[in-house]
Amino acid sequence: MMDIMKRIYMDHSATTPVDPLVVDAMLPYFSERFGNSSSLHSFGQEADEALSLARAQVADSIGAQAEEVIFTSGGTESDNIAIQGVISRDSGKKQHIITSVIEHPAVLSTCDFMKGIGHDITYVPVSSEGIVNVDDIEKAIRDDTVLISVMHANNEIGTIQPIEEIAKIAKDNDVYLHTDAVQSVGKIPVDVNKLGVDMLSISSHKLHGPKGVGALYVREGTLLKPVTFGGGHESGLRPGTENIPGIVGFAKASSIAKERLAIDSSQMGRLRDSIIKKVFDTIDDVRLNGHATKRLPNNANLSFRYVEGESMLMLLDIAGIAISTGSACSSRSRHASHVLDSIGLDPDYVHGSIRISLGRDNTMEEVDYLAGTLRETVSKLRQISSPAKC
Amino acid sequence: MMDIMKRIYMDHSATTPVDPLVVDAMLPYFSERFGNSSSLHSFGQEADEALSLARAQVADSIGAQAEEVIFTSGGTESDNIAIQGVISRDSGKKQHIITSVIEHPAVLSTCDFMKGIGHDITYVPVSSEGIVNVDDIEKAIRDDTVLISVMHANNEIGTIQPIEEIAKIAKDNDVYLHTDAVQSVGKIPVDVNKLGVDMLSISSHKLHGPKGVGALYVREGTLLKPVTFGGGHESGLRPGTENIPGIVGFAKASSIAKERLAIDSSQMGRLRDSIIKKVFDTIDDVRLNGHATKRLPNNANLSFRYVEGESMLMLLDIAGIAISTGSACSSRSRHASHVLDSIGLDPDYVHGSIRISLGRDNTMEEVDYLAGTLRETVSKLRQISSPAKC
Amino acid sequence: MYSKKIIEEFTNPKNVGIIENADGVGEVGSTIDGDVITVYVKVNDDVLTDVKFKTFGCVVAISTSTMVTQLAKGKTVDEALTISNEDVQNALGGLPSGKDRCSGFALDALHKAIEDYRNKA
Amino acid sequence: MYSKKIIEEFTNPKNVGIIENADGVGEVGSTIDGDVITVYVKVNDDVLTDVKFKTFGCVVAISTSTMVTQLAKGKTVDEALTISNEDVQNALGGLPSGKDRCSGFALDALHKAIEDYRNKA
Ligand SMILES: Cc1ncc(COP(=O)(O)O)c(C=O)c1O
Ligand SMILES: Cc1ncc(COP(=O)(O)O)c(C=O)c1O
Repeated sequence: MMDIMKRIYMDHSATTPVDPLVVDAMLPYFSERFGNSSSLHSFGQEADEALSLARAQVADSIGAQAEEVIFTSGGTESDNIAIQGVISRDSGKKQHIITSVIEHPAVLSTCDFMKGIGHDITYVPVSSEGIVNVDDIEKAIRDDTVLISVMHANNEIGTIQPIEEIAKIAKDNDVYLHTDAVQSVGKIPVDVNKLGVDMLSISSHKLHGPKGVGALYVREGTLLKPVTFGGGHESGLRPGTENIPGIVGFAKASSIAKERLAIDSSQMGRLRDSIIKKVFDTIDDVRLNGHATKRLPNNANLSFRYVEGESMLMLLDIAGIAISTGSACSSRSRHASHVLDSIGLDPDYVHGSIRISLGRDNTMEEVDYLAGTLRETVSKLRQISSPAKC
Repeated sequence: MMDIMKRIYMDHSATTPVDPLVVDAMLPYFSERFGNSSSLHSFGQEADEALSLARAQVADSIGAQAEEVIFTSGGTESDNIAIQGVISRDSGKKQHIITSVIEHPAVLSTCDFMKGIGHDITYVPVSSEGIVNVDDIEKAIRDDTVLISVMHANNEIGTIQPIEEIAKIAKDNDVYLHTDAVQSVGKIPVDVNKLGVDMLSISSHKLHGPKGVGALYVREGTLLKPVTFGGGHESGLRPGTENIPGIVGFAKASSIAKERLAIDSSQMGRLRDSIIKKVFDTIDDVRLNGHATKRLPNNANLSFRYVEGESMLMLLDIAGIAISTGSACSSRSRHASHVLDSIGLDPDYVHGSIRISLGRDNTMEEVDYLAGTLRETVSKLRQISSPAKC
Repeated sequence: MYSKKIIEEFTNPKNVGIIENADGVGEVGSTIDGDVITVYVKVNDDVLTDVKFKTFGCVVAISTSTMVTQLAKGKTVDEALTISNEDVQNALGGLPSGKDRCSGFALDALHKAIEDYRNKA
Repeated sequence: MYSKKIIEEFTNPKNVGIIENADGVGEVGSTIDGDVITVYVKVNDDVLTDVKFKTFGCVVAISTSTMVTQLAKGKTVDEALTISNEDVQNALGGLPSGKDRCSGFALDALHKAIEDYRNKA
C-alpha cells in the first residue's frame, strides 16, 4: 500500500522539483566558479564559457542556433520581451496583434496593456475543445498586424495549438509569430524550425530546472527592442549580470528533457490515461476538459458536478496529493478560470474543475491512490452539497 | 609565502562568491520544498511561507516594512522598474528626471531611452573627486520633474553620494527619490528611512547571495507602474513565478551582511588602506580616483601613468589575482569608462586604471602579494611602453 | 494558510443535511458564482432545535456553514440573529486575508431561513 | 579568451625597445584612444636588420607589436610590406571576436616606419 507519509505531487504545470542532476550541475557555480561573465579575468572567463555552453545546450534542445537564444528571468519575461519587443510601444503608431483567449496571463496581460495604450488586439476564440481555429487567425490579419502570439500548449487544459499551420499564415502575411512553449517543452517535441516560429518562450522551472530563469528564442533577423535597459547583455535584449548557476541548471534540465522526451511522454501519457479511465469508471457527472488527443501527455483537467475545486484541492492536499484548480496563478481568486470560461463549460461544472499535471517521477501506484482518494473526495463533497439546488 | 595555486579574488564589485551558509539555506528549496508560492496545496504553502520570511529579512536589513520590498531578477531590473515605473512612458506627457553622470548603465541607459522617446533628463556632473553637488540637483528641479535617481555608492570609484541631503530637496519639491544601493549594501549602513529615499535597488550577487535575484524597496504610497505584465505577483509590480531558492538565498545573504557589517567594513577598510599605502610607497605616477574618505571601504580605484588597464589586468590574472578595469560591464570595450571621464581624469592616466574591490574573505597576506605583484606588473609594462610618447 | 480549526470543521462538518418539513429554509448564492448555501431550521417554542445545511462551495463556505449551524442550534431565534460574522470567524480561529469574500454567506442563509420561518408564522 | 600564443607573446615580448638612430620610425595611436605603438626599423641593403617597438596599450596591442617585429625582422622592405593583418593574427593563433579593433595598429606602425625610411632615403 501507499506510504501515506509520502506526499504525492501532481501539479507539474505549476512548477517542478529540480532534478538532482541539475542541482549538481549548478553547485560549482555558486561559490567556486562564481565569476561575472563580463569580467576579463579567469573567474569571468570560466563564467563566460559556462554561459556559452549553456546557450548551445538550450539552443540544441529546441533545434535553434546558439546566437538565437537569449536568457531571461523566466517565462513571463520571455513573453513580455517577445510582445513588447515587436510592438511599437512609444512610436505613437497604432499596431495590431493577434492572440488567443486562452493565453497565459503573461501574454494576455501584456496584450491588454498594449490595448490600453492604444494598440489593437484581436483575441481569437477557441473551440469547445480548447483549440484555436486557424481560419480565425487568417481572417484577423490586417495591414497593421505585426505579431501573432499563440501558445504551443495550454497550461490549464493542456490543449496543443496548430502552430505549424499558423506559421504558414504568418509567413504568407509577413507577420512575426511568437509561441509560448512554457508548457510543451519536455512533454512533446519542440523544434523552432518545424514549428516555423520567429520567437518561442521557455521557462526552466517547468522542466525540472531552477526557478528564476528562462529563455526567449529569437530567430535570426527578427527585429526586437529591449524592455529593460542596462549593460547590453544578451545581445542588448536583456540586461543584467547573467544568472550563471541558474542558466547552467536550466541548460542541464533542457538537455535531460530532450534526452528523456520519448520515454517520459509515453510514461506520463500512460498514467494520465489510467487516471481518466479510473475517474470515468468510478465517478458520475464528470467531464474531461480540453481535447481528447491534441493535449499534453501529462495533463488531465477534469470537472465534477456539485463539487467545488478548492474544496477538492484541500481534501486531496490533506490526503497528501497536490493538484490545482485551474492555473496556479489564479487559484486564489474565486473567478472561474478564463480558459474554462472560453471553452464554454457548463456553469454547473466550471467551479468543480481540477488540473492534474503529471511529472516523470509519478508512478502507477500514485495514480491508483489518487483515483481512490478522488472518488472518496467527490463523494464526500457531494454529500455536503447535493441535493441543494446546484 | 603565498600559495600561488590559490587564486585571489579582488573584484567583489563585479560579483561575489555565494556564502556557503547561503547555499545551505537555498538547497532545500530546489528539490524538496520546490512548490510554486501561488499554489494552494502544502508544497505551495511552504514556498509562500519561505517567501514571506525572506521578504521580512530583506526588509529588516534596510530598515523597511516587508510590504515595501518587491523581489526582482537583479539590480538592473530594480533600477528599470524604479525609473520606468515613475515616468509616464506612454502618456505622451513630457516629464523630467534628474540623475548623475556617474550612474550605472542600468540607470543611465534607462534614462537615455526615456530621453530618446521625448522625456527630459538632466545629468548632473560630479566633482573631480566623483561627488554630486547637491546644489546642482536643487537647481535642476523643474515643475515637470518627477524623479531624482542618484546612486548611493559608485561601482567604479566607490564614492558615496549625499543621499540624505538630496532626500531633503526631493521632499521639499515633492519629487520621488530613487537610489541605486547595489554597491553600498553590506559595505556601509543602508537604512531607507535614514536615507529618506522612496525607492532603493539591491542586487543579491553583490553581497554573497546568488545571481539572478534582487529587490526594489518601494516606500508605502509610492505610485509605480509595472514594466512587465503577467500573473500579478509582487503586488502587481513584478510578475513571474517567484524564484524561491534565489530569494531565500538573497534574504540569508542580506541578514548575514547586516550582522557582519561593522566587522566586515572595518576589516576591508584596513586592507584597502594598506593597499593604497603600499602602492603609493612603491610605484610612481599613480593616482587614487574618487574621494579620499567618502568612499566604500572595499574600493581602491588606481590609475597608473604609461600603462594600460587591460594589460595590467591580464598580467595580474596570470599571477592569480582577479581585479577589473573600470566596471565589469564595460571592460570589453576600449572606451574610457564614463565615470573616469566624468571626474576629468588626465588622459595619460585614464586608460591605466584598475579597480580593486575587496571582499570580507580577503586577507593581509593577499594584500601583500597584490602590492608586490602590482609593482612588478607596472614596472614591466612601463618598460614596454615608455618612453614612447605616451 | 487556513487555521487548524477551519480544516477540522471543513473535513468533519457537523449538521450536514436537509430537514424535511423545515420551518424555514434560506438559500444564498448561485452555481455561477461558485457557492450555494442552503440552511434549514426547525423551530420549537422560539428555539432553533435543529439547524442543518447543504453547501456547494469552497473551504470557507463549508466551514462557515457548519460553524453557523453549530452556533445557532439551541439558541432562540432572537439570539441566533445576534450572531455576527465576527463570532463565526472567531469560532473558526480567523480567516486568512483575502478569503473573507464568502465568509458571510452562511450567516446570510441562516438569516434568510429565519425570515422564511417568520414569514410563514 | 586569448590564445595561448597571444598570452605567451604578451608576457614575454621580443624586440621591446628603441633603436637609437633608427632608419625609420612609425607611430600610431594616441593616449586618448588608449594605444600608442611606435615601431623602429634599421635597414641594411634593403633588409630590415633590426625592428623594435614600444607600445602603450592592451594585450592585443602588445602581442601584435611583438609579432609584427618578429615577422618583419630579416625580411626585405618589400617582403615586409606584404605581411598582412591575417598573417599577424594567424601567427598569434587568432584573435578573440570583438578584439580586432587594434589588431592592425602594429602593422600600420611598421608601414609608417618603412614610409619614414623611404622618405628619408
Ligand atoms: C503557459 C505559460 N506561460 C508563461 C508562464 C510564466 O512562466 P514563469 O513562471 O517562468 O514566469 C507559465 C507558468 O506560470 C505558463 O504556464
Ligand atoms: C551600481 C550598480 N547598479 C546596478 C547593477 C546591476 O545589477 P545586476 O547585475 O544585479 O543587474 C550593478 C552591477 O552590475 C551595479 O554595480
